[in-house]
Amino acid sequence: MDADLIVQILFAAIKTGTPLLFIALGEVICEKSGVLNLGQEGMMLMGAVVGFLAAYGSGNMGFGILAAMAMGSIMSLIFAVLVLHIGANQVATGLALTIFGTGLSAFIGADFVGQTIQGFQPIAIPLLSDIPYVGRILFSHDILVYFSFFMTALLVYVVNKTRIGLTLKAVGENPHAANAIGIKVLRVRYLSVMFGGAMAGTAGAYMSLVYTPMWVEGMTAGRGWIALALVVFASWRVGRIMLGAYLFGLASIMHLVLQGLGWSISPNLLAMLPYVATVLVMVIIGADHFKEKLLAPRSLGKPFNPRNMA
Amino acid sequence: MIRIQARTEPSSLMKVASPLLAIVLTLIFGAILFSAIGKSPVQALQVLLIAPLADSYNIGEMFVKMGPLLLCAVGLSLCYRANMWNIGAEGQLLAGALGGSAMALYFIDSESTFALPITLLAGIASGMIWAAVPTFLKLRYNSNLILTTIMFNYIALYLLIWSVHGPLRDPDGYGFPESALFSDITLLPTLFEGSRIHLGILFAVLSGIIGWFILSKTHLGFQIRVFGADEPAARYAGFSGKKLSWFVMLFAGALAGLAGVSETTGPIGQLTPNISPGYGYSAIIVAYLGRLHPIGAIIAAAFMAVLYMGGELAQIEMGIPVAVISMFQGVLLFFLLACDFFINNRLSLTNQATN
Amino acid sequence: MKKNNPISRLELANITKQYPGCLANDNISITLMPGEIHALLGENGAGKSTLVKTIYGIVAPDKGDIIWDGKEVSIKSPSVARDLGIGMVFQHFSLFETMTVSQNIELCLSKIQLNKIGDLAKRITQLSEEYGLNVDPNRYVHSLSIGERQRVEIMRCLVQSVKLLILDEPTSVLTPQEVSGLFNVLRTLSKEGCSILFISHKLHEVTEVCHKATILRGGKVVDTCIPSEETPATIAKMMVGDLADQDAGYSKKEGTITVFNVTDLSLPSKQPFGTELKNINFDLKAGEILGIAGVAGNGQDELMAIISGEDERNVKNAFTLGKLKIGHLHAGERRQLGMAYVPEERLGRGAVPDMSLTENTLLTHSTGFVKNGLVQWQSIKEYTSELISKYKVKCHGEFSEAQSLSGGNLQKFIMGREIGQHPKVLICAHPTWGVDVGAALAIHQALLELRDQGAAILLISEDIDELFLLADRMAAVCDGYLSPLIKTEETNIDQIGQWMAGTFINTAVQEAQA
Amino acid sequence: EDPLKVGFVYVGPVGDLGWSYEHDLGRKGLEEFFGDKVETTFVENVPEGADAERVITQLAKAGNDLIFTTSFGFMNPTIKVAKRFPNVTFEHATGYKRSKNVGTYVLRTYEGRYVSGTAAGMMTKTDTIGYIGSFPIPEVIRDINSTFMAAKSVNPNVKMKIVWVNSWYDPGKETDAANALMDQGVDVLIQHTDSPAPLIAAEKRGLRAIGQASDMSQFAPEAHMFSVRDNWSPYYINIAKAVMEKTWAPKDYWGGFSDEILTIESINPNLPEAVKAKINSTFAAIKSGELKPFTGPIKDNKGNLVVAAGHSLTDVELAQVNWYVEGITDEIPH
Ligand SMILES: Nc1ncnc2c1ncn2[C@@H]1O[C@H](COP(=O)(O)OP(=O)(O)OP(=O)(O)O)[C@@H](O)[C@H]1O
Ligand SMILES: Nc1ncnc2c1ncn2[C@@H]1O[C@H](COP(=O)(O)OP(=O)(O)OP(=O)(O)O)[C@@H](O)[C@H]1O
Ligand SMILES: [Mg+2]
Ligand SMILES: [Mg+2]
Repeated sequence: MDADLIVQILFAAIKTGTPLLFIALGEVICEKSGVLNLGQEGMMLMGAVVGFLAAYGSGNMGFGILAAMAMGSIMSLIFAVLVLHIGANQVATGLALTIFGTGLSAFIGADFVGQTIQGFQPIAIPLLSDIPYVGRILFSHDILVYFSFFMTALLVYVVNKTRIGLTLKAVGENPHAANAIGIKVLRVRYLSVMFGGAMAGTAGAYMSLVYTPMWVEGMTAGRGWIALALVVFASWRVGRIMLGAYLFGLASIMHLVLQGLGWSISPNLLAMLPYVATVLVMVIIGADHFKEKLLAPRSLGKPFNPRNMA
Repeated sequence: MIRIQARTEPSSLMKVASPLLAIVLTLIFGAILFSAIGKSPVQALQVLLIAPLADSYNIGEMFVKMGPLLLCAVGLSLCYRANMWNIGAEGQLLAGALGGSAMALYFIDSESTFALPITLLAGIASGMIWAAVPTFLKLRYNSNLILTTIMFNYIALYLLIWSVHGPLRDPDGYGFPESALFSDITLLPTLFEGSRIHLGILFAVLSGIIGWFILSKTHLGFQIRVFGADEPAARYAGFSGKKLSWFVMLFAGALAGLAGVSETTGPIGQLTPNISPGYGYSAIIVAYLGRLHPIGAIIAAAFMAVLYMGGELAQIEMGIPVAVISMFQGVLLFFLLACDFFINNRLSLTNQATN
Repeated sequence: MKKNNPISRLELANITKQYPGCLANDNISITLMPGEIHALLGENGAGKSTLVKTIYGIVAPDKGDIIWDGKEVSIKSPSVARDLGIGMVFQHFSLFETMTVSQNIELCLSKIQLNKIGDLAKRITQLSEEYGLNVDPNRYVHSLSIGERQRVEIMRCLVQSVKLLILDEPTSVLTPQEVSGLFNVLRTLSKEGCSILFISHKLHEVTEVCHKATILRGGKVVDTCIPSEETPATIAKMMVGDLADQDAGYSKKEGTITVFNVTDLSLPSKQPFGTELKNINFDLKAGEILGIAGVAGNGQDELMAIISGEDERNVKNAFTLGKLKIGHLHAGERRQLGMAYVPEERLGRGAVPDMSLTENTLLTHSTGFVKNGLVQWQSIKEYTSELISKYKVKCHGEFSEAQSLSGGNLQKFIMGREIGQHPKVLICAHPTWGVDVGAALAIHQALLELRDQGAAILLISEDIDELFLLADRMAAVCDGYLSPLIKTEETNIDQIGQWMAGTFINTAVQEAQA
Repeated sequence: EDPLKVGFVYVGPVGDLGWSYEHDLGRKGLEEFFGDKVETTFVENVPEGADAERVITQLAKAGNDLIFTTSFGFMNPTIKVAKRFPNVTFEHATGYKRSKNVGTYVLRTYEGRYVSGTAAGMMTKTDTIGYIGSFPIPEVIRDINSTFMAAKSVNPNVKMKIVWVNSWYDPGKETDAANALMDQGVDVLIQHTDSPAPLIAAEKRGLRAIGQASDMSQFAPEAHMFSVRDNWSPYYINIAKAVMEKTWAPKDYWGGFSDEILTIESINPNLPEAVKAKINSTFAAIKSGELKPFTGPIKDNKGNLVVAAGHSLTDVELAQVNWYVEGITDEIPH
């Protein structure tokens, strides 16, 4: 393998990892507030289809992305109402959201399967993209990839350095205590869940507007689930999510690259790679019980009703 | 004004009524949706719910569809009762189909009367193995069961595809990714002439009854219920969480495996890359709709089977896209979860203003 | 104090709060002056916490007005309360363990307040010296002791210069020595004009610091008094009405043979912020009650969990029951050998909330009720109704769900269930916590009866008075260490209080090293 | 007289712009040709498992006289249902099992692939062409060989890289595969999958690709060289006519350039004249029967002589190709 090929592969890993990065950034905020949303796949598909339709109809890509974000948030709002207000089981509601989103997106998008649009063109950032190797890996992407860099940096800052981050952590650790000191727990959770929805919608739009760019039923192909695993992998740290997303991106294109290089391993077995890698990662992370308990938001998955204070 | 009030005791009426109410609400949602896309809601609902039961062939097909859903749902009901979030019925089903088919192909020239039972056992064992690995990883390495079981669904799928392209491919099949047709000796007997209802359906109903018996009559079932409802109490009482986790997961894996092998040795008759149109995922909804009660699952599975077939018929007769079905499933689950709110709460009329 | 001062700090008028099936506050009216330390007294469940939560905006009252500094206000949420200048220290702390002290405090402050304060850490250190609170702003809360955590809670109120400080049972988690430190802070605050609403069950404390007291019973104000003019006994009379003759001491007994022995038990904590058990040794004799005192969070939960087997780690030779090593057995097997437990948490641990009493009997009592793996529901049902009538458990019947019972009645049921298995050893935590006087009496009697039948009882409690009442021998835990054992007659509250604060630890460590 | 009722079973969505889309165009062509003498119904997205048999049954029960099942996985269900409905005529695409009332039909896609290979061999500057495979079934293996032999005939230095994506239609994966190939020096892409994604990927990089199954020129105005289009309607019309006239008999039909079931569409004007000319001449030679791609001597990549000199593979032999020709360095995977 020559350096050029490695550069290309890393470039592709970033591209492939970007939708994972978006969803995982949204989900980590959601989980930091104590809510486990398994509806990623459904929100992402809805974002993909609505983003595509909006961009297709208006001819404006930016509008497509905004529409996808809005759709993701609306989907997550359904989840939020059921889970936060009605107190429904988070696991079951999340699954329902995924099933619903899968069906609804296929339904809405049926007439648009196979249509394509002109996706975003890559923008090489002046100067930065001239850095040898790194420039081509990092700074010759399309605008959504830069947006994902920006969001990661923003969230690393917000989560670690600001009061918003502190509040989020408080709500996720102990919602009763947070409520007692005057934090509006449900409001924080609503916003977090909806932020998660918006990011999942963005991830969907990335799939249908940039990556392919077209709409296909079920085009997210399980990325939502991998992103959930990524959050565990990153032990709820924003910075590490980026690293994880790119590693997973790499794992999911590696089997194609290796085939091209003439490896004669069954493509079916190679295609298992990202899933097997996910399991291995979870085993490695989980093996340290103590650490995981320390890092996971303590109220994750547990309902909170401000009127039932202990 | 109308106000939400917590009930002093959960309503046992609502526990039963909630799924029914959810179904009614889903149908209303459906009617509105069909009107919106310019289809007659009355006709659509007729095609969706009545037509699948219109003649004996269709009723038979409903049972065929119900079998794998029910087998998976009974296992999942027990898992969820024990708070084991097994989303892996799909993978366990595929593993069962794969393992069972390998055995059926081994018996392809056999005359042995044990061929069928051994094939079924191979399917069951494969499903159990596929459930066992995530269980082990959870208990030993604390890995998230939801995620590992989902990953195992994908891994099982690729393993299955690999097998039909490789070791299990029909040598006389012109290289197409399918196994040879199984010999009659390893096919599940059909129960009625002219229909596809096979022995697997009986297994499914039986599994519902066994599941019910375990949960309500045995000490083991009691421990499962306690473990799921209140883990600290189970630990306090000295019930072994590990043992219970293993039991429900292996039970679910066995049933899902049986579902898989019953599909390949039943209506399909060979191993193909497309064994399941997502039975393992739909079974999650069936389990919930059946109130995580194995007998409830029987009714819920029948309903879901009707909905599936109705979706096919609606496409043939009215040109309604099949995606409607998974949308309905999602909506149904939403409504069900929302209606469950009223098990512990009620609406009351008050003439007093609240602050 | 008379109502000659024109403006009261806080006035509650006819506060009423109805919970499903329970009228928690019934037309309560109270007035609080600036600088006044006001005690809120009453039995468990009298409605004290509900009332203060109303003031703090956590509970919305059904009826009634709150007047703050002469103006009617509506306190919709804790943030409104904080803005008015109301601070509260909860019965169960509301700190974030994974954050530092100053982060915890920062979260309670608005942007404006933060800006006004400037350097928060400096301010904390400064206040800390001023009031003698000794709080380090940079430490993580999980590394703090219970007493220190409470000081953080108080500090949270101090940094925003509260005008009313509410303390809900602040002393139940403190050693006697820490309590006097707290009182000094309260007196200082009072002198500065801060009003204090103080909830406690410890009447001598009330007579010591409070200017005024309001006594609640069944959600109603039944009396008010000037504590300095009363004695604990007279206040108790007001609190419980005619039932106040429970103080009869019980005779102490000496145990016979050792039935249960703990040898060199050392165990790191399983939970991130738990307590490590350090070289614990004791023996438990047939026919005695061994009491273990200690402030919550000093290893009691861990000790109980490892003895019961809920903590599944193998401690090989640490436990001996009779002549049998049982440290490697599962919880279920230990039960089979004659161990029984009454946990602190009765709903959710001792009983499954949404299961019937019949099912809750089966929870721990399966001997004789399970044949070939099948449950004999009929016989359990009959046995359960016997339990209900024997222990006078108030409920609709054996089919009632556990969560529909009041705390005391559920506790009687659990006691009955465990005693009904004729255990050789009973481990019992906080048996009367949150239980009313009548039920407490019944529970005490049941324990003593079991002791007299020859069972060995380990009684873990935070309530020193109860321990002195029931225990034949006593010890205290602190930071995972167990103090020496001593006969109850040979010790006093002062010594046990010292032990709870850990004065024995140095000797314990030396002994261990020897 | 009653119209002839014709049912179609599709494995994918009609909007996939590939396989199912072309079958549906065939159905529309049928309707157009016969007007109200036919009545057609279709079911899309039919999974190839146990449900297929029911869907085919439902179509038969609904009174269809002729049913086309258009994916390989429908083979055994079609045979089973046909047994129960002896008066209904069934036509199954790409399979090999026939019976009294089941015929099969298949495309000589290798003919189109030979043209693709020729053009790719001429166009590649890196001497590396890329092939995106779906599943390693005989049709695809055959086409890979055809492509490579054609490329080699015009460019002796040519190499071919093959990537399998395990799907007929997965734009995401097809994009990844296209990029992985282009990263490794491929500058002409040939795809045996149905979405236009590889063309779009090639367009982005200024490289070349060839459309599959339908006319895909719109997706990549610059990159698109030409499309090899499946054109089902002549066949569907013939079969319907035969059923109406009661002359239908089960056959194993192989259709290619010569009967216009397979066509070359939208040759990009931006191609060099020589390439355009070669495309047209190769097409004409195959169409006339003058050029038969699988004519010996052909050696496989292990050195065995698999087609004797002078022999052209028969249809039955073509259906069983399970080797790579000499020069392909990969092995056929499982
Ligand atoms: N995309 C990025 N841009 C800039 N800095 C980054 C980026 N990703 C990670 N970092 C750096 O990595 C460090 C680790 O990030 P991370 O979010 O894991 O913070 P943490 O403090 O370790 O964990 P926690 O979020 O749990 O407090 C950050 O301090 C940040 O400086
Ligand atoms: N959220 C709630 N829902 C229903 N009932 C409640 C709720 N909170 C409290 N109660 C009931 O209201 C009554 C008053 O409770 P409260 O907590 O105010 O008592 P308290 O005087 O503080 O008791 P303690 O001394 O045990 O702290 C009790 O009977 C309690 O069971
Ligand atoms: Mg209280
Ligand atoms: Mg109390």
